[in-house]
Amino acid sequence: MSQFDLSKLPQGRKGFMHDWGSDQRAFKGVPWGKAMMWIFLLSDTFIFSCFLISLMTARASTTVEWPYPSEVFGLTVFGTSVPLLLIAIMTFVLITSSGTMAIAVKYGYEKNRKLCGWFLLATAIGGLTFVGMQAFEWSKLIFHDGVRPWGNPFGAEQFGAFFFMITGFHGTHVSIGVIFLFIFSRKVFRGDFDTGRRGYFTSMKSDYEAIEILGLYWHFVDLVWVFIFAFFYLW
Amino acid sequence: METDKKQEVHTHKIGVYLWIWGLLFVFSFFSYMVDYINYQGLLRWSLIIFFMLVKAGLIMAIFMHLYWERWAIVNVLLWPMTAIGVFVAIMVSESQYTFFTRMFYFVVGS
Amino acid sequence: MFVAIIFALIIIASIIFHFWSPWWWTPVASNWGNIDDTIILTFWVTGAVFVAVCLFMSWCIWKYRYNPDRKAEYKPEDKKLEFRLTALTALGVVALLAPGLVVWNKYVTVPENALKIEVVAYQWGWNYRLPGNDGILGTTDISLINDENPYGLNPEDPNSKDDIIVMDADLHLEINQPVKVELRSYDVLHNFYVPQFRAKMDTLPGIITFYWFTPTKTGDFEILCAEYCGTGHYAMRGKVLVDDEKDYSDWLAKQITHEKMLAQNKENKKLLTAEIKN
Amino acid sequence: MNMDDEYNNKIETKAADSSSGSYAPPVEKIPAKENAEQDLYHAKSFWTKWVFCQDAKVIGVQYALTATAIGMIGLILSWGMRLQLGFPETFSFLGPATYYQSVTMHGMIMVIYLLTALFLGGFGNYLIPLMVGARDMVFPYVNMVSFWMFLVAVLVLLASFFVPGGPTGAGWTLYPPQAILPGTPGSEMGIVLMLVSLSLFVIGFTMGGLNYVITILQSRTRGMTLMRMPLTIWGIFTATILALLAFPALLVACIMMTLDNLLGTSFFMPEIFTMGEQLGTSGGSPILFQHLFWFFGHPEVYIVALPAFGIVSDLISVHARKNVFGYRMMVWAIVIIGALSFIVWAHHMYVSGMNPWFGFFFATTTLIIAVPTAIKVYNWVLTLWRGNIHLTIPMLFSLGFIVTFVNGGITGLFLGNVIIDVPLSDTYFVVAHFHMVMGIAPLMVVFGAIYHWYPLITGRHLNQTLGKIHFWITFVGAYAIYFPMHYLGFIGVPRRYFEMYDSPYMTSGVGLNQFITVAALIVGFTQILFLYNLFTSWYKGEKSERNPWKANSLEWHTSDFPPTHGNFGKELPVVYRWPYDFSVPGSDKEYIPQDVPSSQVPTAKAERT
Repeated sequence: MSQFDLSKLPQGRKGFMHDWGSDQRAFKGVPWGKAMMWIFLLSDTFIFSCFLISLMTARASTTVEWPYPSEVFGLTVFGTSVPLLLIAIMTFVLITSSGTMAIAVKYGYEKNRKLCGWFLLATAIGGLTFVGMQAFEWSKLIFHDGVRPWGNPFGAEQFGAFFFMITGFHGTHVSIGVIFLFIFSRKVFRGDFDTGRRGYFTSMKSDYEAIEILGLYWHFVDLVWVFIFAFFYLW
Repeated sequence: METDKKQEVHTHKIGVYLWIWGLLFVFSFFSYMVDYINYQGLLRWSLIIFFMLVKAGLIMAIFMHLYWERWAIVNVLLWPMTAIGVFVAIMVSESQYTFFTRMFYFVVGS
Repeated sequence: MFVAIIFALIIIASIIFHFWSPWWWTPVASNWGNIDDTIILTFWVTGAVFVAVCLFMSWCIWKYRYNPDRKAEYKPEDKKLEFRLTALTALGVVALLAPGLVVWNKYVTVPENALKIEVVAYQWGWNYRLPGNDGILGTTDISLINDENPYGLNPEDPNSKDDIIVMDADLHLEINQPVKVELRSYDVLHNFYVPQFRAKMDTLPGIITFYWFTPTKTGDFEILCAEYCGTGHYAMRGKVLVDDEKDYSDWLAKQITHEKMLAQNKENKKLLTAEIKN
Repeated sequence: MNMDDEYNNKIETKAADSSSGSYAPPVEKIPAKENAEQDLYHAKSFWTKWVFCQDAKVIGVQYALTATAIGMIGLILSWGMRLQLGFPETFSFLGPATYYQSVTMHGMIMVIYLLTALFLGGFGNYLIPLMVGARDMVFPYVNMVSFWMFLVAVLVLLASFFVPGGPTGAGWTLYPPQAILPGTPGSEMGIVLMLVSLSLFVIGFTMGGLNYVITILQSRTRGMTLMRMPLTIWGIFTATILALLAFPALLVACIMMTLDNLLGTSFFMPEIFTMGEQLGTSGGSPILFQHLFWFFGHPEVYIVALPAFGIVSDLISVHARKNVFGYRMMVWAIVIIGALSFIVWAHHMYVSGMNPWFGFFFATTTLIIAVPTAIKVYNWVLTLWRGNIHLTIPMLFSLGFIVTFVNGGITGLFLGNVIIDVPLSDTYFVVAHFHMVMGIAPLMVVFGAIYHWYPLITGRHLNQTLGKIHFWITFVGAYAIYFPMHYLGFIGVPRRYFEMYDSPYMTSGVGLNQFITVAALIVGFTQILFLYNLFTSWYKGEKSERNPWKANSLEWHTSDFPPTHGNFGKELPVVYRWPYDFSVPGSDKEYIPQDVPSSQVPTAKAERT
């Protein structure tokens, strides 16, 4: 029931004035759930920002040497030590899953049930791989290198604490995303979004816009990783 | 609701996503190379932050479709970052001050 | 009518309370009379606003009380009036802020000739350290604290040797001698606060904080901890005595340097272990 | 005056208007519908109707009752503190540990679990959908979960009273390292439960907060532009945005302190020597916690204050029968205050030992906030000016709010000005200031709002006589408590002292302290009278007619009174004007509700909104 055409509305700065001065919706053409996800992500951005700001503060104010991440996270392959190898692969995997997610969203809007479902599933598997590699990295750090939240052999105490806390919080986000990706891919294959089947908990009708909302979340997780990669691993 | 209209707004050729996907790899590779080649100092910082912002911008603009959204929502999402910016600036100054007093007054490196 | 009168009376009672109540700050005993002046200025400006707004409100309640025959005025806005009020408020704010910042600038700029002393706070009490003849305090570290070296002073720092230790005793200061207080804490947050000096600052573990003042009156003053520091917070008090020149140098002569204290403590320990062996 | 009937029949009138061709009204452009009819879950059983309910109105009442219940505990804790301060050594059950635990729990309960939950969870849920003309919140299910998270947070908080060591006694600011070191009461389990409870509160609040924001942004009815929203909604809206962006800092601080406590990390813990030995921590920064805490904590002040600002504007306007003076300025002031509140946080830390040069920046930003705030005060008073003031109970409370808020606001100018803060910080001046400005002033609004909207919620009025007694004792009593308390601060009495000090200049305050204690007990017990009124009037109160205050905003113009699930009848109302068309010149009607088209009031002067 769209009575108005978005492209006919003024654009840019004028559009901004128009939308905020209008009735009913400030975000024209943005469904409720998507607007809600955006605002949630804004709030979540503040959480991650506070984590990273705390990391920066601790790191800049400690008088003890901060461990050099490229060595700590290096892997030895065929006798040569490659810095940050695992992290590079993890980044690769996460970006790949972000790409498949973007395509899944595209097919979601085209109501292409099969392709949308397969790409969602691919994304979920990418996310799962990422979490698995993170688990490997954690266990290597804990059991092999002896890094603990309360101390580590390389230098400043906060190194381990911030590492586990920030990557843990990010990993939790990824894991939640993976769970939802699996659920949603099942829903897509079952055709919930075509039939508008009602949700088990919310008893609201399913709609393909849910795929885009999940997509926003997934891309955000990727976005956060970009910052963690820069501030924790490369700094 | 509104599905007919949304399709025209949000559906893009698959090539766009593949392009961005490729670019993200390239920039990730560059920032990885900064570490591999072992640049240090200001060059390292500015390169890392530059690549980080480019990647973040691409993800937000294309993957999250912010480029196609109206200004009404884009502004709402970006302006609050100034508060984060102020917070970062203050904490940079604060941690340098803490570091300075610690270096000055305490036995360091014992 | 009744309501308007009561509101007006509350305002008038506040004014009367302000001028007639016996509760007011203690006479200032440091150079920070400037702070009092800033407060007084703020009092007059904001007090005038408070009284004006509230009395105007009371008057409105009386004058425009409900009358079925009258219609309220319809006035969505009055740009001129609003602009004037904004400008006036902005002016008032500048008038309050500018002198405040000037005094703050003084507060954070320590004069060259200030005597640097250290105040060490712990749960729940105060210790002090004076720099000795060289005028420099030696560096410290928490990990160096032990029975012999209760301040955690760095024995390898030559500046620490002549530092004067004032432990479990009152602090003495010389009148008209600017003092820079460097604040250190062993455990949690505290705050070194003498109401008569007006100045205060938190002490934190892991960092040194400071402020400065010049005592301008001789006498005994009480030190209060002004940052909550646990169950004994309210009991964390100390005493600072401001002496004239002679009394101060007499007191100073009786104090012990860090080097001597270390030697003494070692001696005591030896005696103690000897006793235990016997 | 049977104007109510006139407006209640407006739907018929509208129909008649269009059919009779005798007079051609100006054609009103009604915008096209952008929102589809909302899909609502209608309750099928007692449980889904009253307990696990998805109706924002019921959720609002649930929030309000829970907040009130925990708030009563906060009130009782304050009695213990006041008894100790007024009459030390008389009550043996109060030791220093108990005292500090009371201080801490009182502070945290009142700020977070009472005021934040009541204004946003309570009033927000009840009023937002009604006032913007929506059927319900955009995601009723998430909204319901939000309340249950809040309830769990409250229960976890209550549980901390029963664990070994008792609840935390670290002060409501929970500053580490002291909060998690043995010198502080409740440093074993109490602090952990407090941090967990706060985290749950933040998660629960985020669920609700997203609903409030998106309902206001995306689910308004036709014709309801942002500049036609009642100021109540503006206040709650801005406060919710602040909360969504400020609570993350609290959550992060809570997580990090929990790890410091349970795992022995050193986020906030530098090298520490306590109880005769060195802890294993190193290199952390206690000031980092303070920055995080106040990055949340200062917006939190406005999270409580802005809804109060908004609601009081509406109360004054309705009961003075006059439009809010300078509505646009009021809106902008709310938005500017909200935005600025993110860059003033360190004014709570002037004497914390942070980089001393921050004083200049934060004093300046803080005092800039005084300008929009002052404008709001002027506009409230100018709304009264030339109004036609009904001295109803909501109006009385609003007047009480103005006095206490102006008083607390100007003492804020003292504390915001960095150098004046030096002698006054951590003294009773601060205690008096924040109780006046974010304790008493918002509570005045809460009470006024309850007397105002009680008829809408229950269909009955609260007892007026009890209400008047309640107002006068609460207002005069609270003023008598906190106004003199500033002077204790001038003397130099530090806050959070279990016993007042025995120096001669401080013992002069003993009589004052006893007076404050007696006044506090009287005011406290009066609230029981209010609760009695609240519960008995529910079934015994005088029946209210529709729209008893003759207000314009949409919540009074629902098809059922009190409104039922779905809020409005078959059609959502269409809004044609701002909610402040009182005493409009050119119209014989005393007030014109928002959903009355100008064709019905052709001669009325129209405010461009």
